[in-house]
Parts: sequence; structure tokens; C-alpha cells
Amino acid sequence: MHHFKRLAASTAVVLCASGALAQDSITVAIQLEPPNLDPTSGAAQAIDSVLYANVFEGLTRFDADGAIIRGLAQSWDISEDGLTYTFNLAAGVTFHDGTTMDAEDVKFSLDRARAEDSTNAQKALFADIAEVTVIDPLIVQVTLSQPNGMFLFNMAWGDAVIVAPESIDTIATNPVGTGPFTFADWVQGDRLELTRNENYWGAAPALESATFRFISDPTAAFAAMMAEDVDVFVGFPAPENLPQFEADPRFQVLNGNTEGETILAMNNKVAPFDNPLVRRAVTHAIDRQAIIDGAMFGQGTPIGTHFAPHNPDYVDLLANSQFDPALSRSLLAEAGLADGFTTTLKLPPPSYARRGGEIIASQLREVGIETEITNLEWAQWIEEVFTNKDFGLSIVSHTEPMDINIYANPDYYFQYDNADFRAVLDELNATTDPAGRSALLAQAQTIISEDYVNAYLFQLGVATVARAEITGLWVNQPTAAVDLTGVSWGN
Amino acid sequence: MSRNLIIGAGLTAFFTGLAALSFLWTPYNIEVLDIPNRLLTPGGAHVLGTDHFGRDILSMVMMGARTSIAVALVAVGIGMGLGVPLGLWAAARRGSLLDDLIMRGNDLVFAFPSLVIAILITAVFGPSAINAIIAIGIFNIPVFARLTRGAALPLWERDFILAARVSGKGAARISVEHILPNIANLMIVQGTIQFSLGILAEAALSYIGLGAQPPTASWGRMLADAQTLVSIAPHVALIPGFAILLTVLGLNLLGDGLRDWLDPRLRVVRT
Amino acid sequence: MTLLTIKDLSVQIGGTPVLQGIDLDMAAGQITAITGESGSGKSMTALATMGLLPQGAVAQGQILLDGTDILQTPEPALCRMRGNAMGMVFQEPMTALNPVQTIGAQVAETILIHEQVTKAEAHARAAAMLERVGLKVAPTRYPHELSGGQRQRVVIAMAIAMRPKLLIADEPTTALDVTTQARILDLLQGLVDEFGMGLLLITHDLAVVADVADRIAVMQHGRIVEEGATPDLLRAMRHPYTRALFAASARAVDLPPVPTDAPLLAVRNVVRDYPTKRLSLFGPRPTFRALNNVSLTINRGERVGLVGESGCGKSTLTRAILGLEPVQGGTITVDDAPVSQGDHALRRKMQVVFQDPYGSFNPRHRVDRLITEPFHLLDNPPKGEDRAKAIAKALKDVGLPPDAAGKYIHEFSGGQRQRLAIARALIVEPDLIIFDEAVSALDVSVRAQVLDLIADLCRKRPLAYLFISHDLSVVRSITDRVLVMQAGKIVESGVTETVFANPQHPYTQSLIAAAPQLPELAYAADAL
Amino acid sequence: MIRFALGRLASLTASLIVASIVIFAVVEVIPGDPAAFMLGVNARPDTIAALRAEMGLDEPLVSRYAAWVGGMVQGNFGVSWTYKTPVATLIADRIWVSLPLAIYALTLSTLVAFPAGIYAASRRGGAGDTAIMGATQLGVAIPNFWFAMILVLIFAINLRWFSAGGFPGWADPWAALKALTLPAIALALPQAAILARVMRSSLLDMLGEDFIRTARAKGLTRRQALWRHALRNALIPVLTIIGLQFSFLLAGAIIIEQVFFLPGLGRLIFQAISARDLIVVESVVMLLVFTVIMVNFIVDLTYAAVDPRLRARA
Repeated sequence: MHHFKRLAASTAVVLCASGALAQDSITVAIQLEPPNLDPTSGAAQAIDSVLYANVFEGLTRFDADGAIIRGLAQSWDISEDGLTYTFNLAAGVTFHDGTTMDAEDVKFSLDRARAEDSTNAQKALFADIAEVTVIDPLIVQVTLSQPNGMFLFNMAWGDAVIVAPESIDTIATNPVGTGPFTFADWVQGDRLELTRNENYWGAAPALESATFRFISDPTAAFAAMMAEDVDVFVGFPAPENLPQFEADPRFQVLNGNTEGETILAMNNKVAPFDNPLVRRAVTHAIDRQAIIDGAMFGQGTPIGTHFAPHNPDYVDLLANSQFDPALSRSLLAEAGLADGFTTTLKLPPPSYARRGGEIIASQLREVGIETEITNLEWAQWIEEVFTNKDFGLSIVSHTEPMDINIYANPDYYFQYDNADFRAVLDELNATTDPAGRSALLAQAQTIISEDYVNAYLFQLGVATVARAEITGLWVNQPTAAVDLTGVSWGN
Repeated sequence: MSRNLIIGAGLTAFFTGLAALSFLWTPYNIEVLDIPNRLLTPGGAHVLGTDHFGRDILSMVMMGARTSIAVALVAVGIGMGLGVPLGLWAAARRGSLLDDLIMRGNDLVFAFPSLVIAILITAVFGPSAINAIIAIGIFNIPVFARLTRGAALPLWERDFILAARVSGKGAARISVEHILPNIANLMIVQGTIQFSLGILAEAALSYIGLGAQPPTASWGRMLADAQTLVSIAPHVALIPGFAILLTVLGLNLLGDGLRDWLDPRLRVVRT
Repeated sequence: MTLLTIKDLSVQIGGTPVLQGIDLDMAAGQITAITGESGSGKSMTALATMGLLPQGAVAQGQILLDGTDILQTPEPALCRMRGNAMGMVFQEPMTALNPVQTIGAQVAETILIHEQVTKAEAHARAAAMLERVGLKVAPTRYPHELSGGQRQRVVIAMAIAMRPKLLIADEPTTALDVTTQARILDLLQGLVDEFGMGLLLITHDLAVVADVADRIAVMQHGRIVEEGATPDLLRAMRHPYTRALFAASARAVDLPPVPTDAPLLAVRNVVRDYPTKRLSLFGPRPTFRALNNVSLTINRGERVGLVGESGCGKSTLTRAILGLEPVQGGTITVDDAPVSQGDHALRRKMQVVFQDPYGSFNPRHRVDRLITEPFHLLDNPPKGEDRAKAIAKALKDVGLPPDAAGKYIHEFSGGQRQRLAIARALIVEPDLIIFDEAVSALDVSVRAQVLDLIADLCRKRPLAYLFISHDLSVVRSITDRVLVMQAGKIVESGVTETVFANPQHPYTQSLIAAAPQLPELAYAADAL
Repeated sequence: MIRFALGRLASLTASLIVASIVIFAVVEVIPGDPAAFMLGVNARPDTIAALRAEMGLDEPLVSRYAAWVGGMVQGNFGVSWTYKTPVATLIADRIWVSLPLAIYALTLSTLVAFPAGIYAASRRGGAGDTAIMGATQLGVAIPNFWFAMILVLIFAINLRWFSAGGFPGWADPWAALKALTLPAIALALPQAAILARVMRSSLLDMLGEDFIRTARAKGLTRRQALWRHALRNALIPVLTIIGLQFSFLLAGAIIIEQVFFLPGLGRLIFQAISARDLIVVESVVMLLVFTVIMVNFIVDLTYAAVDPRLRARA
């Protein structure tokens, strides 16, 4: 039987409850299983969670608190006009299948991502690349068609990791990267195993092997942790159980932030949401803290605009959208909708949307706004809300890093069209010096806050529950990743 | 009036009463959330405590009763409404191609895994109470069709049917005037059993999020929401479970009681 | 020496008395018959003797079999006696055998239960016993592959496998044809002589009793009203109930003369084939010829009988005449018009009365709706007042009170239901009625009343009927002309008396010979 | 017997064809474009179009149906869009969870139901009978996902006798069986209740038959009559129920697989539907329908083995 053959071949990882024996191996659980193992051709974040920094590396990479640090490119210099980037690659780097990693592979990866028939989910990241030239095996030069202050940031994304032409065909089921861990085995639906890459070019990781388990069901997650079947759960699905883990000496709970701005999106082109007064009324009718407590059991930080609060450039604009039902009713009256109106509230699957939706629906009902809730699966949400823009209100969390630029795109699903905002964004793109950028970012955040484009609710928190002895785990999620490079038991 | 009948009728009346009462009055309005005092244990202001949104669980159970009973009732209605005529028709044309076709069709619908198809239907038309009704209803049709045909076939050989044929009555007229009244008891009994299965199916569908959508309450979804709280506030998960259990138990006992009361074929067991 | 002594036996079930003060003695090698109408307690006496009373039955008195009192014997000991010291044969052979076990195994089981023998030996003895009861079929066959008569032989073989001292037979031949019945009775008599065992025969058929039994006990409402050696009892018949019983079963009915000989129903060489199971996947489906070019004519007001064993095609002919089933050949006409499904005017001329009084009425409808069902055939059926009048008249014609109209069928006895069936048939004043085994399910006394009713109706207005039955004595008393049918063919027909007096066709001769005859009773006629 | 089998096979193939058409039609109608879903919110229209072409979604319905059925007949169910692995291997892995779970649950249910049903029938109306009937009423009424939740709470979290879920693979059969125990119990409960009731009523019907009275007249005790004659006849309707239950267990365990996060066929379908991986949905549902029809066919054949009357007609 095919199944047995594969099983006999792979090392049988003995999962035993007590940590003593398995000091150098770890079982990590995340909610969703990656559909496949090719980070460059699928949007599913679970792929990056497992493979980013562990199996695959890009020219640059995110560190624990979101800063951009060196990756395969040890150093780089940028031309005056900001158009040409020259990367000096690390020496002696090999892929897991033994083939060497050099400038040719970088050119192959970037050209593949920006090609005409490319199926890369974040193709926009590579849009500005005009030319990739190999200077010598360890030096590669990238020329842009227009200056892009975010280019180094873009190259750190999971979708921009460096792959090899030799192993590209079977990448979906047998990923070959340059990272500190190599892919060992994948029992679909149950677990995925990585083992340490013995000839890794950088500092060797403490862990000898790691097993990823996929548990989306909240009770099962709670049971698995309590029964010590799992050592670390990144993105624990049931915030209501966290107090129990905090109280249990066996465990530690890390409450961090993600890049996910959770918003109540309003369809700016559909009446009555085309009237800013109505949008403002909706925003004031919302009590953010009640939603955070009710839906997320206190996990998450309120936001006044579409920006991650842990980012240094965040501007606190909470004052613009204080919870004030009386003001909300008067605004509605002013907008000629004294006795309220009915609209649709379309919710994607995650619990922040489903539970948040029920709370928001009851809060809006207080000021006279009736909402018809329809729960959609992601595929339906993308078709109805995102592509066809057939919705009044929706709740979604935008988890891509630094995605304030979506407000510059008029046919993005909430259809906000403001020329001044676009001007600020264009200028931002052209400037590279940090002080200039943070001033422009502040201005951008203020515009969308005062325009009440959407009701900005809270930054989606992420809770990591782990055995007390484990160190080196990321607290925040600047990008979807479970970086095991620095993780170890105790010492 | 056997013991089963009394207990069954009592339980069923209690829950249908709850459902009916919920139209007029519920202790608290379940649409108002009260996050600060959520997960209160039963007793005091809230007889059965409050759920994770601070809503009164008793009111939720009452509103949930309305959904569950309505969905199951209409689903059984669909099953009977289409299944019984099909069964009668197949029996009237016993042995013909039509009879074969109906029976093959029944086997085919039975072959489909009911839950999977329910998920497919709700995936296609979106989750809602109506789609749950359709999904459950479809799988009731073959049950009634097969039962009706099975009960009607032997009747067609009986003399009083031949007498009716001698009086020139057509197959359709005979099916309605003679066959249907004589299998009515069977329908009532099977109806209650399918009703209880309908409640379980509705609970299963809403448990995986495909039944009635908020703000309408449903026992299955109460269970799903309360699942993660089972270790901190067990009552939130236990109470809806018991509500489903007692309603289904009531209906099954009612079914058994009716079976004995309506056609007391006293099964005298030989020594 | 007496084999069996029943002393003052009485049995109650749930408080209602079923048997009261039964006293009966039986000697070995002797056939004692218990007769009486249904519900008289005959079977209960048999079951009490076997210790197989239903749950909840309370029995007092004594049943001594060879000195041991059955009522006091504990269950395990009783089990050792059943099948060993006493055996029992039941009425319904079709359901008396385990359908999923071979007949050899079922007979061998009796031996294996009572004796420490090897399986092979038990099977050998079983095969021998099956041979002895005249069964020429392999013991490895299954019950469904055998006819009713053959299955009854297997039941008998099982009962006597251990050569019991007492054999009880509860209506052993009621469900069988006349010819098979005769052969089974001969078998039982042979076994009694050969094994020297006592046979307690229970039957409601007085002719069988008179023919076979050494002693007779007549039971009514749970009591033995009269008991004695057969010749003395037949001659003396001290108890009025005994006399009434014998008189009713020998009843001759006087019919008015046939008015005209205008033809009414004409059946000309009708052929009816039933498709049987397909043997080869592609060849034509083999068929079973139920009616093999049958021809008969019935004139207006003429009473014709049709006699034959079960399975000879009687019911098929009825359904064909009524137009309920298509025919593959020949024609059926009433007043020269062909019978077809839709033609109401023609169908109004024919009605039918079935055998099973309990099955011929819809239990959910009231009597008035039941008997007016044929109005469906009339173009403008009587409504309101006329309808009520028609119902009252129909009920009166069959001797039932007008208030019967409001009742449900389960409130009537078997005899009353047959009267209602006749009322239903007469309500549209048909020219021809088909009686399909209409009185076979009735007790002797009730049967006599129904036959008298039919005779009165003929006197009131000319009424032709086709009387179908397997019971020769009934047909003889109620018809002018008779047809004898065998395997789908009419083998003989003629005036009833001449056919019964000297039958021409060998089959008819064997039929008449097999039917048990009631001895000519001097004063039977004036008893009623 | 062969002719019976051939006849049934012909009608089976007809039903399978009709089933495949119905499944394909229902699945194709699901709204939500798989390609758009896979590429996420930031994907550009041209990348989505490129992926649709790669997945062959733009070809006419009929040719896609023909390709799917054609492949299935040769055992190649096509390649899953999201998992990028052949559907056949996906199913092969998952069937090694769903099939043993179904068999395990069925054995548990039968081992409990048979003695209970027989005991209740032999002591009809007695205390034992009422108790068992009461228990079966409860068994049928308990929603099995709620029961599963309680099992996990007690045995996995508090007592830690069993793992809370997951499936360690058959490398260590003992651990695998242990992992399947709680789910099997949760699945077996309602089935055992139903089977016990059917066994009891079928046995009571048989005990009312004439051939039992004949057996008693031959000298068999009540117990012997029940075991030697009534039981075998009572098995026939019970067989049907077991056949139905097996096919239900195979596909109906979706929720239990969800609660115990077992990588079974049910969960595969559920995830495939939400990920709009239509090829997987179509193939797995078709496989389930095929298994159910095969199980019914086998049950029919065993009928003939158990009941000689059918053997003759077959």
C-alpha cells in the first residue's frame, strides 16, 4: 500500500508527553493547513507560517519586531536616483538538494515572479522591476522603472523568497530552499515535519527537528494543549481559554500584535454610505472595547486609522471616532435618515468577523441601523464583497504589512476615491529618507481617519501558547511566520 | 395511554409551548448584548445563566426551540408532502417501469451521504434556515416514499380494494379513499420519528455553521459557540445539549406511544 | 387403560373464562375428535394438554397423561415430554416450518433434543420418518419449495419422530384441498394403528369427524355439551346444539325454477397467461397458463357453480370476468357487449362477494359509505333522501337493522359482514353476482343462514350468480348447473344433480370420492 | 445467483452514472471562483486568469465532466488544485482513517446492540427490557457531536487517558487504535441504540411466528427456540440496518472528525468545499456514493446467503 511504504521510510517521530526525551525537537500547532508548499504561487498565509525563514529565505527578511534585516543579501547599495539596487550575496550558500545558490537563482526567482504568466499572488511587489542583471556569481543588480521606497520591504515578503530552477517543478509537494530546516515529510490533513539542515550557511538552529500540526477547532486546540500533545500553538483560536493557560505553570502565553487592521468596511459608492455623515454616524455608534472584550475576550488593541499601532509611525486618532450613540443619531438625522435604514452585513468565516458582527449588529440597532447578517465562506466573500462589491457593510482584517496603500486604489472593494490621498501616497513612494516618510504616513493616516472611509475597529492580536521552558518565539506577527531559527528548550 | 405516550407528549408539548411562548414573551431580549455580565452561572436574575455575549440562556433556548421545531417540522412536511404521493403512485403502478424508477431514485438519494449533500446545498445557496430545511427535507422524501409504498403494496391485494376496483374506481381515487386512511397511522408514527431526526440534523448543521444565521437563535449554534467555554463555563454548553436531547427524546417516546395507541396490534407472544 | 384423562379442566385468560369444567378420557390407539364452532375452546383444550397455554392463562383441574399431571409438571420436565411423549400438528402448514432451515434438519432436531445420538444418525432417522409419512422429496429441500400438503407431512413427521404416545392434531387439514385432506387423514389413521398412539383430532368439519373419529366430543362456549362413541352420538344426538350443528351442515336449500334461458354472460375460449421468472437472460419470458381456453355461458337468473381445488384458476376466472385483469385470448361478453375497464354501464350488471369477511371492507369507513360504493358506477347516483332509502332497503333485504348504517365494520360478526357484502353487491341491482368462496370462512350454522338468504333473494327477483367454492356439499345445495375445473381447464359441466350422482370425468370422480360424506340422518331435515 | 448479481450490477452502473451527473452539476454550481480564492485579495486579474487557464476552469462543462469521469474509470481522480497532489493519494491517506473508524464504530455498535436487543426481546416487558429500551431512547436522542465534546472533556482533558484528537498514523497500530477510540465511541452510541431497537423488534416479530410454536411443541425450551430458530430469521432486517449504518458511518463522521481533528474523508470534503477545491469534492463524494451502493449490493447478496427463499428467486 502506497501509504505504508512512505511511512516506513520516514523517521517515526515518537511524540511523548514529557519534554525530557525530545529536548531538541518541538511540535508546533497552527490553525490552518497549507494547501501546498510553494510560497511563490499561493496566497494562503499558512504556507508562509511553516516555510518562511525556516525552509525558504529571501534577499531581505523581517525580524521579530518587523524591521527589515539582511537575508541572503549580506549588503546592498542604492543608486542616487533610487532606481538601481546592487545586492552582494552571502558566499557558500547551497540549496537543500545540494545545488549552489547564486545570482542566477536570484534572477530566475525575480523574473519568474514578474513574468507575464506568473501565478504569484503578490505580483504587484515586483511590478516596478525593469531589469535583473547578474554581475558575478555573488553580485546581482536590480533596476526599477520608478523609485520605490518600499522595495527592500517588498523583497522581505514570503512571496519573494529565492527558489532554484532545478527544483521548481516539484516545489508544491517537496520544497527545496536555502533555510536552516529542510522539508522531511507531509501527512496531508495531519502533520508536516522539518529537520535541521546540517550544512546551513548561517548560524545553526538549536532545534534538531520540528513537527507542524493543524488544528482549527477551538475545543480541539484547547484539548491538545492541555493534553500536552502540542508544545507551541501560534495563533491560538480560542482567546477565552487564555486565562486558564496563564494560570497553569506548565504554560506561558505571549500576547502580541499582527499586521491585521480589523475594520468595519463601508461601501463608499453605495447609498447611504456615499454620504460621509452617515459613515461618521456608523463609526460613532461602535463601542470598540465591547467588541474586543465580547468577540476576542480582551485580545487586541483599538485603532483610529488603518495602521498597525506597534509601528513607530502610528498616529493615535482614536479621538475622531469615540463611542457616542447620541452624536451618531444626530448625524443620521442631519443626513436625513432620522429613523435609520437597513443594510447588509456580510461576514467571512473567522470568529472576529462572526462574533464581532453580532455585537456590531446589536450596537447599530441601538441607533436605528438594521443589518441583515449573511455568513459567507472565503470563496463567496471574495466573489460577492471583494470582486463584485455587492455589500453595504463587511468586517475583515487586512493582515498584509504596511497596506495603507489600498486606500489609493479607487476600485478596491470599499471604493474610496480621493485624489489628495493618492498624491500623498505617490510622494511617499518616491521618498526614501525615514523622517520624510513618517511625516507623509502621518498625513495619510489622518486623511482616511477624518474621511471616515471605514470604521477602524482594532488591531488583530495573536496569542501564542507555549510550554514554559521554550524561548526564542516571536511575540508579534509582522508577517505570517513561525520563525523557529531562534527557538530552543530552556538554556 | 402508555407511559411512553404521556412522557413523550409532555416533553413535546413543553418545548413546543416554549417555542410558541417565545413569539410573545421571553425573559430578556436576545438581540441586546450585555458583555460585562456574560457567562453568569444559572440562578439569580438569569435562571439558566448567560452566554458569551451576556444574553440570557433561557431566552436563547426558547428562541432556539422555535427555529429547531420550525425547521424540523417543515422538513418533515416536505418529506411527507412529496414522499407519500410518490409512494402511493409507485404502489398503484406496482411492477411497472415507473415503480422501478421511483424505487431506483429512492435508493440513489439514500446513497448520497446526507450531511455532505446538506453542506453542498448550503455552500451553493448560502447557509440559512431555509436551506437547512431543504437539505433535511430532501432526505426525508425517500424515507416516506419507501414507507408508503411498503405499506400500500399489501393493501392492493386486499379484497376491499378489489371491490373498489369492481365499482369502477381508478387507481388514484382508490389510493386516496382507501389506501391513505389505512396507512395514516404509520405516517403519524414515522412522522414523529423523522421530526426528531430533523431536530438532530438541524442541530448538526447549525453546529458546523450552516443552519439558521444570527440573529436568529439556534441550539446547534449555541453549542458551537459554547464549545470553547466548556472548561470555564460548562453550563453554556450543557444546557442547549440537554434541550436537544429532551426534545428528541420526547418526540421518540411520543412516536412509540402513538404506535401502540393507534394500532394496538397486540403482539401476543407464543409461550 | 386410559392414555389421557382430563378432569374438571378450566382456563381463564386475563379474567375471562375460556374453558369451564372439561372432562375427557382417551385410550391409546383410539381417535377422539373434538368439534364445535370457532371460539368454542377446542384449540385451547389442545394447547392446555401440551402445556403451551399463552402467557397470562390460568388453568385449574387435572390433565393426566399416562399418570403424570401436565398442569403440575415444571417447565423443564414438560419440555422433555413435548415431542417425546406427546406431539402436536397445527392448522397452517405454510407458516409452521422454519423457512431458513432444511426440512431434514427440522425433523432431526426433535430426535437430537430428546436422545443422545450423533447428528448423522438423527438425520438418517429423520429421512426414514419423512419416507414413512409419504414424502418423496429430498430432506435437504427448504419449506418454501414444498406444497401445503407436503409441508403438513413434514410437520407430522416432526411430531411423531419420537413415536409419542399421544398425537394432537389441531385442524390439520382445514387449509388443504379436498383430495390432499383425504390423503392426510388416511396417513394419520395409518400412523395411529401402526404406532398404537392416541390421536386427539380437533376440527370444525363434521363430515371429517363422522368419517374418521372413534369418539366425538362436541364443545360450545368452553364446555363439552355432549361426548360419546361416534355411532351412538350420531344416532342419539341428545343435546339440541349437536343436532342443530349436524343439521346445518347437511342443509339443502330449495331454489326457485330458472325463469328464462336468455344468455347473459358468455365466456368463449379465454386464455390467461402469467409471466413467471425469467430463466435465461435473453430468451422470451416463460409463462404459466392459468386459464386454458375456458368457455362457459350463464343465462339470466341461472345459478351456476364452479368447483375446483385451490390453484386451478377459479379466482383468475373471476377477475377476468370482472374485467380486473386482461386476457390473452378469447372473449368475455355480458349481453353481447365485451367487458372492459372503463365501461360503467356494463360493469353495473356484475358485482362480486369475496371470501374473507374481515378483508372485504375498509375498516376506516362507516357501513353506509361502504355499501354505497358501487353507486360510483351509476351516472346519477341517488342523493340525500333517496340514498338513505336505498341504504335502508339494502340492509333490510339482507336481514340487518337499519341502524347498522352508522356503525363501523369491526362491530359486526363474520356472518353479518357477508350479509353486508351481499347488500353492497345488490345495491345497484346487478344481473349477475359472483360468489368467490363467499361462505368458506363461515361457521356451519352461519353458513346455512347465508345460503338461505341467497335463496330468498333469488325468489324476490331473477338473479343469476356464479358460485365458486372448493366445498362440494355447498355447491351441490345452491346451484342448478355445475362446472368442474382442473389446472385452468373445465373438465366437466352439467346439471348439478346428474354430475354429483354419476361423475363422468375421472378427476370429478376422485373429487367426489375424497369429500367426506355426512351419513344420511333420519330427522336432520326438521331440526331447524 | 449470478443472474441476480448481473441484474443488480446493471442497475448499479445506471445509478452511478446518474449520481455522477448530479454531483458534477451541484458542485459546478457552487459560487466562488477557486482561482480567486487561492490567489487572495491582492491578486491581480491577470494572475487569476492565468491560474484559471492552468486549472482548466475555462473549458466547457461537458468536456470537463468527460475528463473527470474518464479519469475516474481508470482510477485517476485528477490532481487537487489546492493540495497540488493527485486526489487518489489524498483519498488513500484519508481512507486509512475513515474506513478503520467506520469499522471500529460498527463493531462496537454491533457488540453492544446484539446482546442488548436479544436480552430485551427474551424478557419482553420485564425490568431488563424497560431499562434497555430506556437506554436506547437516550442513545438515539443524544446528539453525537455533543456527546463527543463531553467525552473529550472527561477522558482527554481531565483524565488524560486518551489524546484529545489527531491521528498518529498506522506506524504504531496501538496508538492509532487508541486515537480512534473516543471518536468510535461517539459514533457508535446512536448506531448501537438504533440497532438494538431493530434487533429487539425483529426478534419479537419472529417469536410471534407459527414455527416458534412448532419448535416449542417439539420440546425446545423458550431459550432454545429463540437462539435456534428466531434469531437467524431475525437477522435479515438487522443486516439491512447494519449495511445502512456502515455507509452512514463512512460519510457521516464529518462532525466527529472535526471535533477530534482526524484527517478523514469527511473533513477532507468539508475543507475542500470551503477551499472550492472542486475536483476533490466531486471525486470524494463520488467515491462515497460508490461505496454506499457497493455496500447495499453486498448486503443484498448476503440476504440470499441467509434466506434460502431469496436464493431460489435469485
